[in-house]
Amino acid sequence: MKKLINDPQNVVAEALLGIEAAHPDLNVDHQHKIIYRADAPRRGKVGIISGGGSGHEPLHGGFVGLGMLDAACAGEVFTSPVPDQMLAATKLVDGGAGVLHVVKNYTGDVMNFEMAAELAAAESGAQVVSVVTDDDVAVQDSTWTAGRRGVGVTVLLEKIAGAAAEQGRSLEQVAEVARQVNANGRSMGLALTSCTVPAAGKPTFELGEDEMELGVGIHGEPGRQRVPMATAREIAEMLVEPVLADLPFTNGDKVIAFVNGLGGTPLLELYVMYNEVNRILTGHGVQVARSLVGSYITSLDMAGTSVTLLKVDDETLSLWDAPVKTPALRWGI
Amino acid sequence: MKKLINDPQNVVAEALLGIEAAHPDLNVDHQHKIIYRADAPRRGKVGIISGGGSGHEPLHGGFVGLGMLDAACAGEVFTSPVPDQMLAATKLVDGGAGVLHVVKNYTGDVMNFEMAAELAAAESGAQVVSVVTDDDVAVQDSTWTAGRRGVGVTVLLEKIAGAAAEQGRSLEQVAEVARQVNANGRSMGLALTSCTVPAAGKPTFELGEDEMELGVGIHGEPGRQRVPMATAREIAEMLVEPVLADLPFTNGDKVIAFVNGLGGTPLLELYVMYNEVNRILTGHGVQVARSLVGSYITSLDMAGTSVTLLKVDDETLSLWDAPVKTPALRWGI
Amino acid sequence: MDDMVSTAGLNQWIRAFAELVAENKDSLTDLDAAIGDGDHGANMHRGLQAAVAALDDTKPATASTLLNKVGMTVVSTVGGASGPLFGTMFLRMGAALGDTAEVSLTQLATALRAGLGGVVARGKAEPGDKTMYDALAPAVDALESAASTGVDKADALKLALAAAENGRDATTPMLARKGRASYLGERSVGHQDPGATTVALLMAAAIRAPL
Amino acid sequence: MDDMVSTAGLNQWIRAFAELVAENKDSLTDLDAAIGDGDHGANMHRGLQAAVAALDDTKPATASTLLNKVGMTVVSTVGGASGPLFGTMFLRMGAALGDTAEVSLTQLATALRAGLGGVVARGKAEPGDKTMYDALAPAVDALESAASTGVDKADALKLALAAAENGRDATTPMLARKGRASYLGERSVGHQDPGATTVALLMAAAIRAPL
Ligand SMILES: Nc1ncnc2c1ncn2[C@@H]1O[C@H](COP(=O)(O)OP(=O)(O)O)[C@@H](O)[C@H]1O
Ligand SMILES: Nc1ncnc2c1ncn2[C@@H]1O[C@H](COP(=O)(O)OP(=O)(O)O)[C@@H](O)[C@H]1O
Ligand SMILES: [Mg+2]
Ligand SMILES: [Mg+2]
Ligand SMILES: [Mg+2]
Ligand SMILES: [Mg+2]
Repeated sequence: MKKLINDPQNVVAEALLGIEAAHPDLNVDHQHKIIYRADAPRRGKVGIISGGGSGHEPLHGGFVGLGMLDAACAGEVFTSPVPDQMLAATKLVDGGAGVLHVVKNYTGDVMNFEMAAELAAAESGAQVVSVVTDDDVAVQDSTWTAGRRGVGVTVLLEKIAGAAAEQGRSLEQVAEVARQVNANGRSMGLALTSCTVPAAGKPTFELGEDEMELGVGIHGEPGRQRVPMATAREIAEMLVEPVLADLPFTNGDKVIAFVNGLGGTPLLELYVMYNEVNRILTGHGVQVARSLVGSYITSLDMAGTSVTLLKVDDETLSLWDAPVKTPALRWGI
Repeated sequence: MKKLINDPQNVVAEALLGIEAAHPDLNVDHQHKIIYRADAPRRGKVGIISGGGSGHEPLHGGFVGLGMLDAACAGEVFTSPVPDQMLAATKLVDGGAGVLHVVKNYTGDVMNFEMAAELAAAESGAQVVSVVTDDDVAVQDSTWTAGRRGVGVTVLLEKIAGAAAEQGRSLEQVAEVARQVNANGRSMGLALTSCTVPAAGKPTFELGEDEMELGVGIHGEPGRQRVPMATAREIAEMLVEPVLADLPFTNGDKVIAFVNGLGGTPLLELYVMYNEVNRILTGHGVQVARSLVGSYITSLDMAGTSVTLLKVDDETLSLWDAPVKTPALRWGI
Repeated sequence: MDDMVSTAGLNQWIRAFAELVAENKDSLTDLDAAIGDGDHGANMHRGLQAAVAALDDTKPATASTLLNKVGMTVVSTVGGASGPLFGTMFLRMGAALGDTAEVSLTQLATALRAGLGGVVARGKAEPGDKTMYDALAPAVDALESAASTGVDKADALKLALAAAENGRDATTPMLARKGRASYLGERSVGHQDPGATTVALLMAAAIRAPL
Repeated sequence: MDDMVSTAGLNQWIRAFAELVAENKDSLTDLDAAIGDGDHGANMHRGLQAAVAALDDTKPATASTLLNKVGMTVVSTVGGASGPLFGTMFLRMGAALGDTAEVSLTQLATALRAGLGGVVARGKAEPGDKTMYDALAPAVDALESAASTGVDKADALKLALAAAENGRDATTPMLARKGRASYLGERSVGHQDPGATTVALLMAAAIRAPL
């Protein structure tokens, strides 16, 4: 394992020190491993927090700031944070208008956030609403499973709900915007290589020189199937077609198209992918209203990509376009 | 080789299609492989172009836009563009106030840009001034070599000179700002793994599981020495100390500190690095006025990092802080 | 009386559980690597080390304060799925017991039943979903019936352990329907559930303590 | 007259050069991989394929238009260090020759001398820097002295080739002071320079053509 780290046990704590030093607009609560807006709580504004296991940077800490998250809780690598963290974050950002919890659909995350919400209600009286993202079409959605995983849509949701909160909307309104984003978004990912968890010291899974894992999760969870190495064009088909079919997205739909890198994939390749994705969408009569190309929800050093499509209306687009000022997404300010 | 590409020969052309599709503010001249501002030429503004071999994305194409570059010429992977490209770009962005060429110090880049400048003078009468970046302290700077390589400072220079041009300064003034940035900046890089050039299909160099290449160039050029794998703290010392000693940077200096990822290194690790870099600088009494943490000048899929320090005064800082609107760097607008 | 469990005994139980998890940390992680994300051993170990440290610090004097402290600590240090699940289990056990210095076998069975209820409330597991439920539910059943039929403490705990181990083994052929393993669908079949394995260790700890 | 070189002959020379580079593409690249960035073979091949295509298209009728076309094409398609260097060499040769359909051996030597001057003007190489200069300069010297002493064309070209090959071989022990190889410092010693190797191919092509 070759990583720019000191001690595998301290990666998250040390990265938080780095984030704190690099971003004067952000504060860090090192005890609770929380990154939060230096100006929190914002009186009268709905607070938005998220969190999850670390290793997906810039998600979530890189999305803290004006127009997006108020705080992010960092768990150990690939391990959900504990309720104390979300409770502390909730208190930090509660400006009296309530707090939205953005939770990716993993059993651990859901339960820990749930306990935090219960504690918040009991302890601080903060009003909390949780919205769970579950956009990964690689997982069969049935009552017989833990349900779909929350992946790329989480990034888009945090931006769009963040803009709604910044406008002064109520907790229920912001939560409804968030639910709509999750309902209208779908994703699928593909790995060219495994990631290596620092504490494990070796790759999570083995993948031959001629194989790819289609439908991989952002923790290196197995996907739909292992397929032979293919071209960007073929990979784009494998990812976009199931995503389109699932919602379904149809001729005339407007979307935000998000081509994401999984951490070890350079931008050059993501643009080659984006060209293919865009071509396929155009072929289906799906209109790309906005795009996002880059590594925003990653899986440590995994090489690979995911494609997220979000069906949007003008209202959602104007929330997407609203100013945002975070380490990883910034415009309009 | 596992890459998200179609044909190794077409990577650059296809990535340009992706960039064009993803960024409505940018135009692409596919014949000349030029990315340029959709609103070019800007009457009365000094135009700034740069370019070089591809594989360093977002450099340079991701820095085209308001407040930074007017155009970027994309060569084949790791191969300098040809004079025709820089000539065409010069003509595209010449708004009557002259054009600055930002050239990284590699023999090929320098000569091709030089020919382009000669052709521009002859053909279009555009006034051209070239500024060469050569900030890599890993290379001995002597009259007996091609001189130091241009690396991380190039990113900072394009931003700062871009702001000066946006203010309406003259060509000579903008060039002087650029020269000052190069004179006050130093960098050094380190590779944990080799990169793989698509056309070559195999890693450029071999590095053992316990080895790192200290002082590596952004094309996988060999560095100062091959050293045993070390911690982030030790690596930060190996990079920062030679950089500090070279200018030299001294107690009381204000700097922009730039911790860069080489393409295959995740952000989590870069923040761990930044924490160490910041600690060392603080120990030397060097004050970090601004920071930049991310993968901005890369070497395809190479895992590793580079550290760039730029000594700044308030004037330079205000140019750094000025609005910029490009795919890879954006603030204030 | 012989069939009573003192607070000191409960304290020993948690310590023995922490020991057994420490001893089996790597094999728990291997089980989780096969059908999950390979952190179950590390997760439980982190939480139980913290729980033991908390007991050292606070020396709880009653059954309920002791189990509450353990539950709180597990919730606050484990994360993932097992943190809320095992944490809630201990918290509900504590709540069921009240402020007494010792509890009867029947009360202990009742407390474990409440703990099981907490696990279900939290995780919505049903029998056969291939989770910790599948080891815990039979153990609770066994302990309850032993207590109600007057079996003595040592034998009752052996019956509970045997039931937990049977339940644990029965998870192997199951198809996972909860937690991370459910993403694997058919491919989860043939692997023993890590959480159920930890439940068997909890029952083994009651004998090792001894309770 | 026998010692004159026709435009058709120059045309053949460039084609033979392109052939030789194509045949040696991989070994040129290997030489460059050892002390540079491993693209010299691909660079020159790309440029010379384009030059041949340009000659097919435009069928230049004079020595100067032909060499100009080759120079322009090399500059416009190669990139890197060798594009401007070889391109400028051909451009300066063209400029030196003027609008004639055939040139004497002396004129050819003068043109190559001008080409060498272009390489130096562009790249500032000095003797012993371990570059293409170290093969080209001795070849020009040899051709000039052969032409001035009245050696016939075929023998003069053989002398030029031998000088180029000696110059090429002499680059092996040199320490690079120009181009990418200079980053290697001491480690550049013991490797043959790729650009010098290409110059030897250019001279060999004059014989293969034949000029
Ligand atoms: N919904 C659930 N109900 C009951 N137990 C569950 C549930 N989901 C997961 N588990 C248990 O949790 C165990 C996994 O715990 P652990 O690996 O620590 O957490 P994570 O899955 O978050 O990494 C599984 O083996 C299973 O026994
Ligand atoms: N300054 C220079 N003057 C003369 N020749 C040079 C100079 N720099 C490099 N060369 C020649 O160019 C060759 C390398 O060309 P090439 O690999 O195509 O370009 P690059 O170095 O840009 O990849 C070297 O082998 C050397 O002969
Ligand atoms: Mg986990
Ligand atoms: Mg090159
Ligand atoms: Mg697990
Ligand atoms: Mg080369």
